[in-house]
Amino acid sequence: MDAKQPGRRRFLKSGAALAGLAVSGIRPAAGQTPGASPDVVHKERAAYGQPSRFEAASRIPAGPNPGSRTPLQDVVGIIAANGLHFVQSSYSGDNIDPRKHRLLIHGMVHRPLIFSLEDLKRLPSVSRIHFVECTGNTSPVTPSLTTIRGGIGDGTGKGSEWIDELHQSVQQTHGKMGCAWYTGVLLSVLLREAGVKPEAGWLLLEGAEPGHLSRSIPLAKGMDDVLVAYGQNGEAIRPEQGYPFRTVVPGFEGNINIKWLRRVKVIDQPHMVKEEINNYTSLRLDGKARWFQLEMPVKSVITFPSSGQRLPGPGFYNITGLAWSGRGAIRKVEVSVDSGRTWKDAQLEDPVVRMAWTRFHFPWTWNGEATRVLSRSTDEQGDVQPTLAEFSKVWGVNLEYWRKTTNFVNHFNVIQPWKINGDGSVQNAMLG
Amino acid sequence: MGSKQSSRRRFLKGGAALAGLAIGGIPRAIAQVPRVEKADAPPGDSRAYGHRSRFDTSKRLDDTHAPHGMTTPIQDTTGIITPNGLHFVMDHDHMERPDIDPKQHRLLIHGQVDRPLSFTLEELKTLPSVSKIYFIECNGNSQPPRGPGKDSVQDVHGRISCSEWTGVPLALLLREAGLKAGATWLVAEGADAKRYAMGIPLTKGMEDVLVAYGQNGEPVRPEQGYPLRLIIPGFEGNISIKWLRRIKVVDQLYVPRHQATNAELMPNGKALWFNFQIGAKSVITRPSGGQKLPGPGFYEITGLAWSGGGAVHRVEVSTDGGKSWKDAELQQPVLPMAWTRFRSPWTWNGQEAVLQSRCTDERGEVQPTLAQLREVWGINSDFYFQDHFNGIQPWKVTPDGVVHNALLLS
Amino acid sequence: MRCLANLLVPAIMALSGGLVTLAQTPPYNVGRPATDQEIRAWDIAIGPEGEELPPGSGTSKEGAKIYAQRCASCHGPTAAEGKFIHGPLLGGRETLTTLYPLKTLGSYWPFATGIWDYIRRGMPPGGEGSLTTDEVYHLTAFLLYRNGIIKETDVLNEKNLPKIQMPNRNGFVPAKPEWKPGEKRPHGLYP
Amino acid sequence: MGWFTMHYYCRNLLVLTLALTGAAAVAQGPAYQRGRNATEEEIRAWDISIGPDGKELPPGSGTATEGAQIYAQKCAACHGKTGAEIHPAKLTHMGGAPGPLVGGVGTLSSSKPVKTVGSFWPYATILWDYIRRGMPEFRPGTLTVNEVYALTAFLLFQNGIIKEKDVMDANSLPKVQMPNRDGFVPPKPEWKPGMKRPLGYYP
Repeated sequence: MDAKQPGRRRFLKSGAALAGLAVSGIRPAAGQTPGASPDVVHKERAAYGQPSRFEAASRIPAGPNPGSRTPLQDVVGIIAANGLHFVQSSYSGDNIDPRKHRLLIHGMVHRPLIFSLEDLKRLPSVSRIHFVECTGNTSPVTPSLTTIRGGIGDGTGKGSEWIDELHQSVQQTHGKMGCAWYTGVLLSVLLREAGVKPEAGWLLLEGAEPGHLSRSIPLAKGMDDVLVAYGQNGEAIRPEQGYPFRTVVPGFEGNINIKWLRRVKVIDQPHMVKEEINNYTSLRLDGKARWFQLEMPVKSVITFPSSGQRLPGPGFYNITGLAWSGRGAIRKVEVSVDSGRTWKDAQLEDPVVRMAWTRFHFPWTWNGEATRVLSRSTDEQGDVQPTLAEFSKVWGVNLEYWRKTTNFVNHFNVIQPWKINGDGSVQNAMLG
Repeated sequence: MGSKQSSRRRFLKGGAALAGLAIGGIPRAIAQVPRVEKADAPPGDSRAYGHRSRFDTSKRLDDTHAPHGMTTPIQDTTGIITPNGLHFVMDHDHMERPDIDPKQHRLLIHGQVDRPLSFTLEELKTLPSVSKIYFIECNGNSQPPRGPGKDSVQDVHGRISCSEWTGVPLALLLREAGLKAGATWLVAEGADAKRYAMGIPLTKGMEDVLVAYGQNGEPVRPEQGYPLRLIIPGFEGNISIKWLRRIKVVDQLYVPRHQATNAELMPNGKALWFNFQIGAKSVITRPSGGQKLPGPGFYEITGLAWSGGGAVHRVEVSTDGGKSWKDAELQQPVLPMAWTRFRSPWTWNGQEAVLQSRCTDERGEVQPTLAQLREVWGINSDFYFQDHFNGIQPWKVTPDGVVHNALLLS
Repeated sequence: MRCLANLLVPAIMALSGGLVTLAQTPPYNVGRPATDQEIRAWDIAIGPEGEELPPGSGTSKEGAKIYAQRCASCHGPTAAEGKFIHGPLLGGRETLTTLYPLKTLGSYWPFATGIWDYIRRGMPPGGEGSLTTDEVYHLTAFLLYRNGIIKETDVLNEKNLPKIQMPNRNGFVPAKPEWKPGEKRPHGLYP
Repeated sequence: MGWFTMHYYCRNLLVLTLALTGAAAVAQGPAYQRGRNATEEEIRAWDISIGPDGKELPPGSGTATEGAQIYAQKCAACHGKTGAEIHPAKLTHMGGAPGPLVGGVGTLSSSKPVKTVGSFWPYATILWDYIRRGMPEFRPGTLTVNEVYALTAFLLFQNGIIKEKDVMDANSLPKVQMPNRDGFVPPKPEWKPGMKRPLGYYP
């Protein structure tokens, strides 16, 4: 309050003294149009600044698991602010002292090596923008709900987390992802430093947190574009994102981007750790499970207008959203404003980068009638984002399956329809 | 309310393990802002808005030139984006910054237009937007220190930052208002106590100027002009008006005070004014002044290059005091009027070395040496070291590994 | 706007791509050699062939006691309970093709080594790494026995654990995990 | 397959905006119908920018004599008694004392140039604009219109540009010829996109 007093006091003083004079136009009284003179605060010389107190954008819990989701409806551009980047892990990372933290590279190498953070910073570095998306982002069923809602096989049919919810916001449906500029050393540089032996075929990446989450990735990927990143959007990686360094495995499932990286073991075959079996496989109707899906599929979502928002009235609106693919660059995004009957190309905002968010824009004049708006992306591989019907066909199920099953399907990338009601309110219309 | 209720219920149902965390739904009241619940997080709870590591001590420093300014730790910056919390601050003329409620804030466009218009923030957000990465540099950045003292790259060159800015092109708004024939200049004005104002050529305003509400994916920070800031790519930073509240279209040059009094004097007594554009420039950020190399061996030399005139075309690095130069690697993407990260491998033999970088932009402008600048401006004249200094910055590595600023004016 | 692509010159480029193995000297000589001891202390990942399993042994009977003390509060007294976010550890066979599939060690996991690895790595939450090697063998034996995969009297050790045939060993596609960049898939997803 | 082979898809996203480039006046109607029309009253209340020909100057007047009294009360504490002093107080945004407002003529080409209202400022209207906009330092906007005219007159008089009894108003102020009016290059500021400059800098 102290900070605000002088400004307000001054304002009242001068306002009274100058009432009626032309000069008072410099400081129109509060409530006058076209806008009141704001209060002022003494500028604190914050060594590290914070957002405006008027801003409410915040992450929300991502479900019963610790973690939180990015407010995609508030994100502008193609970067998720570090403070709003989704988190899907229980470990805070707060207590890892970078001076003590080490990275071990061993296994099928000629020279097992240990690197400190300072060592990594001496090596050739790169900065790249990439999305990281949770494998289960947008899935109608989450692993936890599988058990919470009758996953034991009680047949209650309470399978879907959101698919029958009209009011699920885009943060809730799609918020388990972020996109950031990462800076670090290419893993290939470290592997060459250690000297990979010919029989190697895979890598095991492991974190330093309790439980040491680990995942296996193909060596070919590790030699291609995997980063050991110590920078995120210009500053040190955040603790919850893996401080002091993490792997960024462009386009691969979020959980493979191991945080708090402490070890890379060069191996000849995958290690089949728990996460590779239980959490990140997709069980098909024939009882077989698809594993090591690795790449996130092509996907897009409209962030404005989206569920929970409201259009104040007919007129012009800039439809905007995000598209991305784990399999390369986005080539095309189409938008339909008539419930999927016709599609038109949206504008893609430069730069369009492989395995990064691509912002799209679509100018639209709303006539005030109820409709649905949808977006459909195509990536450089030619993969096209499917409708729920197309997705279901590939899986050999009917739409009811998604409402009822407790089988969580990862890599769920169907087109997201938002319903605009006549009163301007917007709802999730995934199922109708 | 229904959605809030059900999702909260659902969350709590699954949330036995999280007992103790206060989860409250706060629906947002105003139109067009999504109705979502948010964690009612106590201060310090990083679930709603994350914090950085307590071991990460990188911070802005008080600007030695300005009592309200703060410099960006560009020696710690990775890539080409400055984190919002570390963006440099340099305000002209205000001891205080406005504490603006975005719902009350308006942008007025008037003057030589057919339709004077007043915009709310929400109205601006429904218009076509763009996101662009641009640097903002104070025109007083990089003044060489006089005598020994503060010589870190942050102290000397820290009045620059680079962000992804999102907003509406000013050209779109001007077109919406309808320009009258004869319009040639703009006056842009902030909502700060002194209504800081600057003149801008209309041609630039119609080219690439942004009315920005987003900075690196979130709202523009208060000290950067929340809720609206003008971004004038490649121009000296003081023209990118913060807390933007007014654009007046005029038919002749208006000379706001700072543009007259801050004009740079030349040796003949004439002043160079409206010298908007930042020149071709670069600086090595690692290794740089005040840092220490642990010992001989491999090091990546890295730094930043930029130009107000477009994209960086080339950066050369010299490790032998300027005797020989070799091309540095440029980080993609190389964007116009944005930082370009350059990198060059170097193996230090443990002996004294002088490291320098030299930028060439797409127009062919080459970053000059101090000697070249002196030649242009007259020998023995040093009073021009006020603004737009873009001389090559040499760093001297002594055999003990300590790095010193080798560009000191006596 | 201008887009300058592929301006990238070099140093790293020359190193990138390909799986060529290098026996030559390290290019940068940054980082220090790791000792065998350091590697042993950190290398907790157990592959399907169990090469990394430390010597030790365990039985289901001993495992039952440890389970009751340290695991039952979350996983239930019999391990067949699915409590909160923990699914049951037993049962679920024949459910994989239904609307309500139940993934357990017995119905889903392809390798027994994964059980050993995960217990040592991640259990119990909050006390990760506090179990002794033998305790991990005991608990693994207990869970395999409760799933009907080994007998109650079987003694599990580093040699026989990798040889255990799990019921769902062949329940995954592709049989051998592989990754081909740019492989064509319907809608970008594998069914 | 890696990053290095990546291709950027370059598009002119802002087809719309680019088409607008150039300062040509457009007669068409607005494209988006966002924002509401501002009233003349609103504009008057906000429009504090004074151009060189003083169109926006409000009615009112003042003389150096009147200005001297106001100056003594509200300005001298920082700027010194006559306006020619350099006060030790560290109050300005640059952290040093405010520069002198008076004197300095003939110093601009010396090694110690002194930029003052008299020696440097090209238009008298800037002085009026800035006093109203930004002065006094901690109470900007508190001066009346007549006080601003009076202070402007006082500083012009102190610099020997007008006489003590001259009345400054919306009519007379823009006509004041400032000594350094032609001290700027280029005489008419221009900006040309892509202009190349020697050494990144034009002297």
